[in-house]
Amino acid sequence: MIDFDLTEEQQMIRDTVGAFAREEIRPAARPADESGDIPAALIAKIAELGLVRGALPESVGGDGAERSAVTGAIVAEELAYGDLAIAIHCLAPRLLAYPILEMGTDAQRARILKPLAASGFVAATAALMEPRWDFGLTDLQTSAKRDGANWIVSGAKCGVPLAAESETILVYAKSGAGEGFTGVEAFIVPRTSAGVTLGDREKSMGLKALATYEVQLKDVKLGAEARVGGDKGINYSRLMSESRVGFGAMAVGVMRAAFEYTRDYAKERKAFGVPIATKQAIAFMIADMAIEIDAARLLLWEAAAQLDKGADALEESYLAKNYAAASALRVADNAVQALGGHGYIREHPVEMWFRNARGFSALDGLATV
Amino acid sequence: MIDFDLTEEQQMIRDTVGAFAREEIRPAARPADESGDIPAALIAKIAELGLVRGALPESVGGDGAERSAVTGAIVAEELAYGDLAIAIHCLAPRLLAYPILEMGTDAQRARILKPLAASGFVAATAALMEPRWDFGLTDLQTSAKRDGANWIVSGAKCGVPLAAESETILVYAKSGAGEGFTGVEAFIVPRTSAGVTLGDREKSMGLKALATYEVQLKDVKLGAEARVGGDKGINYSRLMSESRVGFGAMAVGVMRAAFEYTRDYAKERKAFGVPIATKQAIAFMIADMAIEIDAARLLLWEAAAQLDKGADALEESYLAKNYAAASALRVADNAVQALGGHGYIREHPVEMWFRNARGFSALDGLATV
Amino acid sequence: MIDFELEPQVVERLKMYHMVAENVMRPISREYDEREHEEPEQFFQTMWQAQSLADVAPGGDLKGDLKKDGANAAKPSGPKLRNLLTCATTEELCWGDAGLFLSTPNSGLGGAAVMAAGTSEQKSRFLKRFTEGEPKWGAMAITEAACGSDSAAIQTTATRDGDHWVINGTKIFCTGGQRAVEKSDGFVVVWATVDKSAGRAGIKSFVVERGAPGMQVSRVENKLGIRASDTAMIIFDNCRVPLDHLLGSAEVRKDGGFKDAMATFDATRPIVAAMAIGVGRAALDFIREFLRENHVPVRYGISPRRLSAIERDFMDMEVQLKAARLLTWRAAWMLDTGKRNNLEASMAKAKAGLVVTQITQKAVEILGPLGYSRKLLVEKWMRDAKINDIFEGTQQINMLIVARRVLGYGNKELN
Amino acid sequence: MIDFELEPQVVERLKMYHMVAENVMRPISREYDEREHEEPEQFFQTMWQAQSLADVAPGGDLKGDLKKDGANAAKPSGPKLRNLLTCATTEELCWGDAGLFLSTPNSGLGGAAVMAAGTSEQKSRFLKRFTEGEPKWGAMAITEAACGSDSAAIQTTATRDGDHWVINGTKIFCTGGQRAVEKSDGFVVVWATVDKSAGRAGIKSFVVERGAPGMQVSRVENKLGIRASDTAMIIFDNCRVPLDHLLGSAEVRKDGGFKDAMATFDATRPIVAAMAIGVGRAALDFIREFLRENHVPVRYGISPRRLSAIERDFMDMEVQLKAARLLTWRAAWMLDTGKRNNLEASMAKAKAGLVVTQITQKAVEILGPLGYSRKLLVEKWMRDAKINDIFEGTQQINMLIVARRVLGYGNKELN
Repeated sequence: MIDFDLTEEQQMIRDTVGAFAREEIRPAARPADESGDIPAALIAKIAELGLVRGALPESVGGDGAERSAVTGAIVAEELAYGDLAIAIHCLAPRLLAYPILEMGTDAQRARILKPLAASGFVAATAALMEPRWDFGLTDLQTSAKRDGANWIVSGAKCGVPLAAESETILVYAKSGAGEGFTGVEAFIVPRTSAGVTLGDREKSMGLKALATYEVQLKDVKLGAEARVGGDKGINYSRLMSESRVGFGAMAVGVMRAAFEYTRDYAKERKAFGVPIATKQAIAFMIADMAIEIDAARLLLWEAAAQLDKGADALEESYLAKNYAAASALRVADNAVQALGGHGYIREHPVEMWFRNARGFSALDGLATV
Repeated sequence: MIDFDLTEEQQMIRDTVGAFAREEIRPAARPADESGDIPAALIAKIAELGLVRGALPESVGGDGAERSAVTGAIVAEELAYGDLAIAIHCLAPRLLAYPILEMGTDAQRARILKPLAASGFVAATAALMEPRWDFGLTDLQTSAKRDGANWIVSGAKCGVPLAAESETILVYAKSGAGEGFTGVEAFIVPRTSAGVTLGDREKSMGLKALATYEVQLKDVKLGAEARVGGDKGINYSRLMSESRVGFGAMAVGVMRAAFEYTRDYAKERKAFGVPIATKQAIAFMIADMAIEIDAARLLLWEAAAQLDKGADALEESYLAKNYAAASALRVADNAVQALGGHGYIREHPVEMWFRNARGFSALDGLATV
Repeated sequence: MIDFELEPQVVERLKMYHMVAENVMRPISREYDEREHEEPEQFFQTMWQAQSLADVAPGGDLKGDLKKDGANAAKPSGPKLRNLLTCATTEELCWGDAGLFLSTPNSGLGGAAVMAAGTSEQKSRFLKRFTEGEPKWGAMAITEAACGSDSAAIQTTATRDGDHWVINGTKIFCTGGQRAVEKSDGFVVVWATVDKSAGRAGIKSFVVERGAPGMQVSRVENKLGIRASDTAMIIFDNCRVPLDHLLGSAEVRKDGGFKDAMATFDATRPIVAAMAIGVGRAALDFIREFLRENHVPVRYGISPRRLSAIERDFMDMEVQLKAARLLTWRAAWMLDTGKRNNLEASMAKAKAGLVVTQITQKAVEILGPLGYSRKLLVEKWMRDAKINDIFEGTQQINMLIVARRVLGYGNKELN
Repeated sequence: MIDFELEPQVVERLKMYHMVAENVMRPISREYDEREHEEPEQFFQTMWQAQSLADVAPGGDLKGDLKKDGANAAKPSGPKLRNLLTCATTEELCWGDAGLFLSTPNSGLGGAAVMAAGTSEQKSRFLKRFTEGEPKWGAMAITEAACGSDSAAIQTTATRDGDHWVINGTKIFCTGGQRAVEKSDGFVVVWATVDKSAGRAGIKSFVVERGAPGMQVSRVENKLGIRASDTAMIIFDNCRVPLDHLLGSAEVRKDGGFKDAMATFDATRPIVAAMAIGVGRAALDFIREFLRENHVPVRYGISPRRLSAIERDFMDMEVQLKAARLLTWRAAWMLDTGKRNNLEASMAKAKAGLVVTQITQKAVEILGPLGYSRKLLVEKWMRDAKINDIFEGTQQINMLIVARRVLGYGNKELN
């Protein structure tokens, strides 16, 4: 039955996280972007929202709340509405937790999820991207070879958030033949494993507050228990769809931030004696932002609803994420344009949203639902 | 030495042809589009301008004027500014004349150009396109095989203007191996040759006044004298560059027609008590048209100037023509949009320009300079 | 709970509409594009007899209201999703042929106006005819030569003379106008002002039936596309209609008249958006099949930097159409669930009108010389699509409405 | 006769500029993007000493004027193509680094204003300094907090007090302002009104030199890009300058003052467009080379329906840049040949600002994770490029000017 309304619970979550994003995260965004550091106190405060622990089973100390991709998309949008770097940082533990929650063995769930359910922020992450211009989810070059009962994982990863402070990194690697999304496994890799080397913290155009790293894996020896899902392995395609929906939803959050700021600025700012918002060139820009935000969100929610029904949603999530990425750049670019010279200086946040927005098409695997 | 000015002679030609296009061709455009016929009297009148005969040598009865791609681009733009279908029709004989003028043997020049230099309109044409969705100039499938001293040409052509009334059709065919623009020859084919079959007149979205045909060639036997340029053959790449510049220049003419009509309409037409041209949404559309017209024209003139210096101008003409084709569609589409409901009815010419403009990216080989 | 999937029963029902589109409309699609101004009688009869199909009129399932007939399209998902269902069925039929869809004999926009502004007595009096007898059409006459997008600037007047209203003025771009008042016992709903000094509030709508004295169809337009549909200019020269042909109340109130009239746009814009989407999907489906036959892969999930130009174009066409559909369904759903959808209706119309114009133009381009030929219907879809960016409020008008709503401006501040 | 090819001598000379861009600017490009607000002293000295390079100031070759020195850049193609040559050299240097280009010690926009509005006595008096001694900068102060694109709304006042003008007001976004009046013996040309009641006609420009009492640089902006260039806020609090620091005539005439001031835009907009093109070409050249190394073909002449997405993107980037350059050169050439270029200058600025923003954004996208990294300069070029769509008249302002000119409207009818 067609329904465009969120459940009451989802509305409550949206309002709570949204208010927190506006009041707590947004004010910290610029300082964090300039300094490259997110205040530990803020991270701890966000952790209290239980965004990671929430969906973990009570058996491991979680809240046992039902996990929903739609709800996940809402949370991702609201946090990114506050700040993208802080949103990715605080949700990073999900990159390890959710694949194991969904596809791990009981033993893996018990072993890995328990610490993540602890109170306070517990860093964890996953390594997916590889440092190539044409990197794609369907052509991983990091390899996993069987060595008796064990695995040998080798390759180079990049854009791994929080790698330096995470005990455990979930590493995606190609284990076998197969086209597209087949033949890929996820491995639970202790950061201190022999053969794992972290590069210096990466420097990017945007996301400056988010600590990401290159991770080199040289003949990393792992036991059978490291393979997520044991002999069953993982449904890589579905995990990537969840990733796209999460990251795409964050793009919507950034768009919304840029839209609201531009709308309010354009009503205040006067040129030739009238608010610039009364000029069609600016007004239509703002109308376009509003339309693109709703369009991207609906596309992502459609993919999320598919995931919640158990489908892979490969096509839906791919199209929706790419759409959101392109729209976010256009919206942020127009936000800078609408503010003119004021959009170009760091006194206003729009230039930061512009730099962050460009990341959505360049990056992958930084979020999930 | 950088110069953005036309020569005095070019300015004179532009003004003469432009005035003729405005006063004689434009009024005939709509009736011709509706009926599918161009009045013979008009064609004869245009022929008097000597646009074909002009560049032919005096030895064959031409005016022996210097041929210039820039001048050719100017003429193409001005005629198309009047009407695209009529412009292509009246310049079609160049499709046969110019390749032979430029690359033919003395014998071929004498034989073919003489009749074309006669007074009045003498139909002639060339067959380049082939009826495939992904047809490209670099992958002709019409073949030319040696048969002793003769040639056997076979294949299917489409979009051949005036084929039914032309004595001679210049047929492009792949004779040998070779990538890209190599291995292609042009053959002088009498329409009545055995194996040449014309299909019914083609029906297209636009260019309704232009008679084009599919032409089937089944083992058409041709003597050595039919091969343009004799043993030297042709410089196919250069001929195609000339073709792109000519067709691209026609796109500029269509853009200019749409721009001027929209500009004048928008200053007349009132909504909410003021001319719609005073609204930024419409005004910026019109400004964009003006910019795209100049941008496309300058790109085409650059390619034309390269041709006049003897270069192939492959890259320049390819980029310029594709740019002009895309711009023409956008400009014509916006013209319909700016006129609103009035743009959608055939009482105004913009819907015709919209249909014609879409042809620039779909079609090839209909013009030359 | 978020769910954008139609129920199985609805999907089943849509298949029926799709069959009609494919087997009844497509076979004559080219014919009535070429034979402009001719009447597809056979088609009219077929659609008229298929009652439940004729239900698909802008404004929704009128017979459902009139006959209190539970067995109507909207039933499966409850009558309250009628507008959404109308959008879905409209998309299917316009996938077949948008021009023929607009010429389908039913109460049309005229019916929508009666539904929006008429009393229940007027609804049954004026709409009953669409449930019986020969095919009939209902049309709406708003636009005038001097007012395109500016509906408030209407010059046509209605002055009371005893027990009649006397209407004077000329209306243009009246969709189905000739069929409504010359070729059938239908009617046209005419917008006219009863009090110029009152501005918008003075604008009322009047039902003018076939044969009303002083009404004359003075011309039918030749068009770029949707040629099977007639677009009429109608002259009202001291045209007299009974008093009770004024829809709703004759009283001139600030919040009355024009507001009702405008309210019909909130219902019709999603439907026009759905029309656009139907045309766009026709092109998209054709290209999808064409690429498959020509072994051009469409590889979802790979690096965007590894796509071919056509592959990326196709994906962009696909997602843009999806986006437009979701915006459209949302606007219709809001109406169905009693939410104000003025903003969302204009969002849907603006997006759908624009992207479908682009999708159909791209489809022609992808097919090269084949796309430009009238041998295929793709070029026709490009011509048909363009109207959706123009009528029921141009792209610019809808963007203006969206901008006003998100900026909190009235038409004084932003125009 | 149509000819868009530079002469061999000019091409040779441009190679020199290119060497400077490649060997002097590129090596420190990232460093002074990261070390915002720090001074590349070595670079200043190099550029200052290379007289002929320092010539590249918006407004053209000032020394050429002052020293009547025939041996200047413009010589080969005759001094009358000076603006065109300035565009060509500007493109080369901005290919190196737009931020460093803007921080090059020279008379800059301030010099351009003196050239446009000053008497010949003022030209030599104020500009001589740029031919001798330590590096100096000239800047222009127009924008105020309350007037962005709207130069006519200037609030800063200049009132005569005996043999001085007393200036009061605050200017923002003054490029090179700090270096001009705090870090060197340069000057800033300040726009102020001597008679508010006279509107535009009352606006005059004043040369304010380092150390003028009452002038203070109150802040230097942190920016998205062009970080090597300082963007200052300058407060004028009863700032006193001698009477002969008013450029041109003090008389308030309808056709005077503001017109002169605006006229400088006709000279500077093509140069800003050329800046944009330099940045865009940096990205284009990088991608061309990158694709070659990665064996991604760029096949000119094949069916557009056979292109890869990246191949088509690259070709589009290339042709858009070419189009912007031709429009820019034309605008400069018109100025050089004594033609009014107000329309063409805005066309060039609008086109170049927009396409270079898009080209650099696309370049980052093509490179994926590499493009987003600060290991490469591409992301910097995307940040630098954006300013070109904003300063010297935003995209919107320039489109407005183009629209007015082609529609024959003044700023009353179209605004």
